[in-house]
Amino acid sequence: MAGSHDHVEEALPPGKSFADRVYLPAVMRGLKLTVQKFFGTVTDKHATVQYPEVGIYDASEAERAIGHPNPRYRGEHILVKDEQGREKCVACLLCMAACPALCIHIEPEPTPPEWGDRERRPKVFEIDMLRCIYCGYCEEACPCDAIRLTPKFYTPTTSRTERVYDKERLLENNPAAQIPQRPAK
Amino acid sequence: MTEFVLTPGMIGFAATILKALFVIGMALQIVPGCIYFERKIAAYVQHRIGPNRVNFTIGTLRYLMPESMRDVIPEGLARVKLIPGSLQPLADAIKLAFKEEVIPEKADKLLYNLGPMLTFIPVGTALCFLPFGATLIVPDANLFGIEIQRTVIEMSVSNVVPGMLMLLAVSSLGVYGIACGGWGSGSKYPLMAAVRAAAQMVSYEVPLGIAFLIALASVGSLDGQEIVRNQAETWHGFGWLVFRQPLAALIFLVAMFAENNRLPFDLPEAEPELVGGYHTEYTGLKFAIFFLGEYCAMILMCGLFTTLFLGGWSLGPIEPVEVFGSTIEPLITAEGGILNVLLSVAVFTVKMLSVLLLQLWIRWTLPRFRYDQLMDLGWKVLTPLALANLAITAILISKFPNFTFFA
Amino acid sequence: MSHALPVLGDVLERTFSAEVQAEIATLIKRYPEAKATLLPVLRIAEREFGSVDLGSMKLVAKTLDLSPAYVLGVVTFYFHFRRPTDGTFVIEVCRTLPCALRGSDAFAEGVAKKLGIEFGGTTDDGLFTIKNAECLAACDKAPVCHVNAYSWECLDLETFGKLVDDIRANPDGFDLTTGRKTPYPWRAAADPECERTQPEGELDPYYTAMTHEPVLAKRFFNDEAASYEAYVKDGGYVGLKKALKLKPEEVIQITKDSGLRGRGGAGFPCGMKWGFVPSVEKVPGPRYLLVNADESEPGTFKDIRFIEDDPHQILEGAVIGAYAIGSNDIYIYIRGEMRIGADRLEVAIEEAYKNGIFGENALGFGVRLDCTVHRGAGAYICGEETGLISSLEGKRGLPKLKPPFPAVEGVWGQPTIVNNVETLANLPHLFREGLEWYTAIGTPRVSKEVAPPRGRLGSQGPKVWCVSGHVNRPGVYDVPFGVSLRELIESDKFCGGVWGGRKLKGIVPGGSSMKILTNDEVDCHLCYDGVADAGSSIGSAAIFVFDETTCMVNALYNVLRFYDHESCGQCTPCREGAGWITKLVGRILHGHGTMDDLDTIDKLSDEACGKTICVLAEAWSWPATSYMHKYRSEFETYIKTGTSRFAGRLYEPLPSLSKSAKA
Amino acid sequence: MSETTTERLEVPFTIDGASYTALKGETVLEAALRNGYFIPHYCWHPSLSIAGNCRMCLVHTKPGPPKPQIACNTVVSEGMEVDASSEKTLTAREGILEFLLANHPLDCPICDQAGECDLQQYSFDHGRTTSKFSEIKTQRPRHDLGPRIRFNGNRCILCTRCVRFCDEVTGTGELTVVNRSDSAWIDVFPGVPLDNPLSGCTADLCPVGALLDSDWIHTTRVWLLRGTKSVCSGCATGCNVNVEAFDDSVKRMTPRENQPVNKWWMCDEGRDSHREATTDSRLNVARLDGQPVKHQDALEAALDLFSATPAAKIAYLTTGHATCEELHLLETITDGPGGVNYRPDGGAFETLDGFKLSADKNPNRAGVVAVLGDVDAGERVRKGIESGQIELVVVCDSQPGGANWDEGLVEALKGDVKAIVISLEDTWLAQTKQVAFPGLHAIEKDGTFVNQNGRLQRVRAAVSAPGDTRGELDVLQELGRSAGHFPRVLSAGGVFRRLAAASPDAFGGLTYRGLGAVGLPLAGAADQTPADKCQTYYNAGPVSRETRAQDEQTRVAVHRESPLGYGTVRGNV
Repeated sequence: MAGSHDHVEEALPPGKSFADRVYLPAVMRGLKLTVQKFFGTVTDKHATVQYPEVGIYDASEAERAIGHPNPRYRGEHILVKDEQGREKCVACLLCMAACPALCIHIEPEPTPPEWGDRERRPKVFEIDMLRCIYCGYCEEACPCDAIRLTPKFYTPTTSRTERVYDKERLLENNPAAQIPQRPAK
Repeated sequence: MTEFVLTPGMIGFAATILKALFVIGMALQIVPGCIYFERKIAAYVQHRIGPNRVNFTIGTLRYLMPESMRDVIPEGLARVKLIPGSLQPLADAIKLAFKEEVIPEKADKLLYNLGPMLTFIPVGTALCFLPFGATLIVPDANLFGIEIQRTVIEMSVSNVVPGMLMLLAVSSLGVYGIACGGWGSGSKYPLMAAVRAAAQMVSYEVPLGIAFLIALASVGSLDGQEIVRNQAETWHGFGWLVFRQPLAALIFLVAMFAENNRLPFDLPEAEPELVGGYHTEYTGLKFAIFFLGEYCAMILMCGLFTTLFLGGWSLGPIEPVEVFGSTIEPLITAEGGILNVLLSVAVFTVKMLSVLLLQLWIRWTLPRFRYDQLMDLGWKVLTPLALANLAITAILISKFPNFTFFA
Repeated sequence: MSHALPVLGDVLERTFSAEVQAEIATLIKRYPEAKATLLPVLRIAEREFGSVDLGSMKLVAKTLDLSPAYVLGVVTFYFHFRRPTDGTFVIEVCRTLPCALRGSDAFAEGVAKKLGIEFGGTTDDGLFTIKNAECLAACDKAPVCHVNAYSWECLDLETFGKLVDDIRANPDGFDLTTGRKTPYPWRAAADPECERTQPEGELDPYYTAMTHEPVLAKRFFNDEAASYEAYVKDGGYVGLKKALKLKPEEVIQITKDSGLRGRGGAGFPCGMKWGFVPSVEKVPGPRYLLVNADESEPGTFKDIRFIEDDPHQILEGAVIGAYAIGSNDIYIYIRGEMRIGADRLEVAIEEAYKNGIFGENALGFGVRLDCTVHRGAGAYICGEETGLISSLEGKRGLPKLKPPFPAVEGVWGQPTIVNNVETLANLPHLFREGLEWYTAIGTPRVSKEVAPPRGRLGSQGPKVWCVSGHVNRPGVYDVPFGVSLRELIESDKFCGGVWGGRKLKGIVPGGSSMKILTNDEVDCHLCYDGVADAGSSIGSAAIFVFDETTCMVNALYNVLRFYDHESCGQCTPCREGAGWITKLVGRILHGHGTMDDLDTIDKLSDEACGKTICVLAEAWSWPATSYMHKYRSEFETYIKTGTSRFAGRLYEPLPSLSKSAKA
Repeated sequence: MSETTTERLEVPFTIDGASYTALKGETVLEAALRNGYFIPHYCWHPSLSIAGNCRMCLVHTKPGPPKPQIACNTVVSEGMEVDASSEKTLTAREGILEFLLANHPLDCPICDQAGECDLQQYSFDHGRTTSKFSEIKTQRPRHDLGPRIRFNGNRCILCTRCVRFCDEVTGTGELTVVNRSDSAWIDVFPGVPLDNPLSGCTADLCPVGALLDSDWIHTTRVWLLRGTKSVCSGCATGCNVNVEAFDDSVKRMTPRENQPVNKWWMCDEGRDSHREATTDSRLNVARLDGQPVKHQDALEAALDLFSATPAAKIAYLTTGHATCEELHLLETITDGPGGVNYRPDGGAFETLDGFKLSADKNPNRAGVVAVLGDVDAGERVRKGIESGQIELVVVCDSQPGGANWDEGLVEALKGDVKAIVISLEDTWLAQTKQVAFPGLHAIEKDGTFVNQNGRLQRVRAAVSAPGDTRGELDVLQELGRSAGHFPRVLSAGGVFRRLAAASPDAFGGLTYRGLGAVGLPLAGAADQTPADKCQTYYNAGPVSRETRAQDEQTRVAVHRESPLGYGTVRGNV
């Protein structure tokens, strides 16, 4: 149990000196640190980017090595295309089943007969980005590598409907297409 | 023509209303500021920017100018922000005010609605007993045919003699609001938060009260003004209890954090464990009132700490007369004079805000305690220490009644 | 592997003429239900319309009151029907292992080259179609091909080229029967000169009763011997007469005592099998005796000799069997490829009808006894007892679930006995010469007490062996049980040793489904127990020999390809496993194998064995595992280098075949 | 099959050491399934002959040979020890599954069987995680076998259930296996498609996704479907069905087992019957003098009309599609004569195993007789209207396509007689008469039907009605309430209780809840099978479909009801 004495002892800071046990010097050190950080921020620079005025793909920001998203960052989705430029998705609805936020809505339809290589594709593929929690389960559930989460940071919009991405938008949702906007000088 | 006479009663009555408005007004003004600074400090400590969107710009000033002169301000300059994000608290307030009120289906309606009120009312009441400035003396005068009788106005909304005791009594009622809100929400997380809050506040009430007692005992008065004066008059103005009773001051400070549910003792609101704490199920104005009550409680406690341990409104060794010089009319600068009082209020506010700043500072520095650690600290460390301190103080007072260390 | 429906033409409107309808009506009378005549009627349709296309299928379905889909299913199960795209002359070249061992691969390539078409294709003039055939039962005379089901044997490309030219010169009047050759008449019997002395001081049970007089094969390779008169002159139908004097139970008992074991492959005691037929009180209704003349195990060519050269021997045995089990109907199920054999059987049956052996008052007993030849249509699995029953019933030749066993519930739900041709051919001799004479031949049973399956049932009676592959004198040998396998191969009195003076690499002792025996293991005695002790089985007594140059990967692929093609597709493990293992070995053969594949062969075989309705899964997993284990280093080398010593060829051909053959 | 065995002796035997009893002559698989012990299998089906070709049900038996035996063809002998879960049996099973999957494409994402596929289920339960197979898979064709069934050869495991169904149940024999070895597949004779009245059952029988109902494929996934145990309203057979819906629209109807009624089957016509509920010609809105109005307005007008007319002057007209409850209400609230319209007869079909597809296309003709007794086709109503004795007619027409009243009656109705119409379709009556309410289709309403053999079965609402439709039960009770017949509006069950009390001869002793999933026979009915004999141990569809249906976890996961009861998070997912 968490309340057992041993456990508590173990969780205490390792120091056993009086100063450690009084805890106040550590508090003071902590306060000193935060104050340093505080003034450091005031005088130096912020770790954040003025998004969306400054694009996160802005090269200059990347050079400064801050504000550039980690490639493993889970941002907006993209529907992957195959060699012929058609969606890879076969509308298996597994992402829909895996989605904990219920933000994916798919309606399958048979493929045109000339496709040949598969039988079904999505007629409607919608992701409600406002509901999405960017957990990446859809990506994991996808058996065809048809849906991916890109590092693309979401673009602010002024209406909710704009945040419901349809199939065409998801197919074109290339992170490289997110053009950086510099703040006007 | 009968001369209109302003009796001390009438003046006092009017002054009380004005003081009440002032206190509430101040509190309500400090809260948004506090929120803004809290966010800003948090951001800066974390190398972020913080709120910077909602604010006036220099360009806003154009709207105050005649149309022909608007071009005076160049476009570049017009974009410069005046205190970036400064209007964020206003935006928050508007948002909260217009948010839909949602009452959970399984909530106990009465308790649910009572919760925020019970949080705010005791704090508001307690603020009345806080001495926030030097005593104002309205001299006998005849202004524009109105006879004014000499009136002594204490700079606290209510100047009952055991004011500090009242304050202590009333401020501890705040926990009822939290308990009501937590229970009334009909949800398990608020309930757990409420239980935690109740236990925590009851626990820390003990060292807080004892530290309080030490301060009172050291001064020998329950009157707030008397406590401040005592500190100002001892040790050439340096007789602040923080120097005379440092341990008690520390205990009070720590207990104060716990009473206010502030980090590192914010277990009733621990987000990772309890979603939002006791106000999880609240939205809109009820949530705002909870929020307000919480911040007012912070202001109250900081004021109390200022009063008890930091010499209240007194400027320390400096006499206000020295500040203003003797050139100004004694009515204004002398003790009880209006400038003197204003200065003292300013001093009090600055001290109080400093303590408030400390609270914010601590919040972004220390991690949250575990609940058992919290209880250990309260009962096993602070309470015995406070008791010991009290005992020693009591013995010293009884043995050396005139020992200057205390008096 | 074709994975589309064979080209079956259009659904043309067709009708049978009145004569054909009458013919079909007569045919239907020979079977208890009309459905059973499906294969014969399809043959008639093939004859009438030149091929079995969708239109004729629909007509047949209408004639026999079946659903067209059913007929389609049956037709696509069998591979021997003529397709609408086939030319006038369908040339089927045997590519199965025993033939391949004697050069059929090179021959087939030459044929394709000569005709200028791929296998399965038809020449532009519509004259020739070449197809792969599965074992045509002339392994000793390889390379061999069938032209419109007439066998052309001991071919070389020169002869074949001449044949093609002759046909082209005179497509209408060409006599296809001229291709038949019997070049090795002496091979029918053991050399009468051969003397074997009992090894002194040794009590070898296998040699206690050796005889050198050919019994079963005595009248082979003699065109005059097939007639009824010749047969009676040689002592035919004497055994039958003797048997008829006994009660059926006594006949069964004598058969049991004789230790006659089924010669088809499993070696189940014949008398015991007859004994399983329940009494009429228990199961009323007719009993059926089916003669399994569907000899299609690669390497086996003994039954065709009985059928073509001595059909009355089979008929006599069949009548004895029918008498023993109380059957009034004998059906001889013969391979579709054995057209001449079927014709000769028909002739023999006709003679038997005339001489009162069959008919309404058969043998003067006042009971009806009928015998019908039923031609299959090219499916190896119909040689399996229950597959044969299914096929005879006019269905896809799918083996049936056991239980119920055929002896209790067989064809048309009635007690049925299925006996191999050679088994039945033993019976006339048994009853003519008596039990003592019979049991003196071969190796006696060791102990009556020990129960099957390892019960030392002994191997009694005369036996015919088919030897093919890399030996100097391949052929049919009537040698009693007990001779040493090595002696049979290497003795000058028999096969004359491995050809070209090469070393022996291995011998498959009982048809391609049996496990291979390496050079070290071939000292076993040729009898059921002796070969079993060596780790294989006598099977259908089809012995083929690999010389030292043989590539075992190639050989295994050839075997597996056959079984993949012939799996009926019913049971999951066999259907999928045969295809899988064939693809796998084929991959090794093409140089893309990995060492893991060898383990996979093992696991696959293990998982398929014993889990199917019939034993076809064993038939491909036994060779697979035994070839792989016994010649593992060869497989490993192949995988490592991507090819065999002989650049992927099955074996190194002899410089000249004619020189080494002691013809 | 053991059903034909006259002796019902019980034979003790054990499976994995646990004791069970089998009936004499029963196979191991049957006995195990009947005792609730599941042995995986594909090709075996209780209504079909034993093919024994899938080899999935391999078990070891003692006494028995050392090699495994197929449980579907091994008859239980006394004291037999069946080993169905030892290491060697499981290894054998794994091996079979690996073989099955060798040439089976791993296209579950686009396979509409996924989620109720036995191959998937068994692979999950018994299969290996990896396969040794690294060759190129065999390709087999994909085409339509008939108007309803699409065949995907690559997925076929050649269990031949479909072939045997067409041979042994429908007797039409359209299907066959063509070719042999691993290039075999199921096919039809060119030009003779699989087009028998029960062809949809082949898709149900198919344990994998080889045969699929082309009617609903590529529309949704099976795990999203929510089944409702109801009864088909297509004909008087009254097949027990699962009405499977997603997003509040019926995606398909699949049969449920009910031995005396429909065995395991249902006809293609019945499978399509839910489409009658989504036609354009449906009446979706209440009408007052032909104009669309709110339900409440129409109801007030109807109440005025109803209360202004003496009960004796009110007649009713109904159809063979009305539930027993509606019939009872009609009879109760009116005192005048009644008339019933029946749909004309359609095609009938009888399978070799005795499943009868009725020519009578009225699901509740027997119910009309049981509730209303002797009632004609509206002759008395016509006379009443013509003689002026009838002033108001309550028309309850839930027949898809609209009831086809007699010409004389139509003429009479076209006159001045007032009418309150509750109609499924937007008929001329609904458009021209005083008040019209939209009616419900059988997939939208609760109630009971009596099938041709006198079996009383429950219909359950599977989807909600379109628009503002309240349904017959509601409207009729509102009318009856205004006349003081009922104190309050009851559910279908409540009305049934009143019906049972009112007609004790036919419905005596029956309770709505007691009807359960398979219904109960009316007194004196031809079919007197008790409920516990209606279902065997074997379900109608693939084994995994039933598993899915019983899996409450799946249900909750799919529909995501808020644990605090705040409602469904998002209705259409």
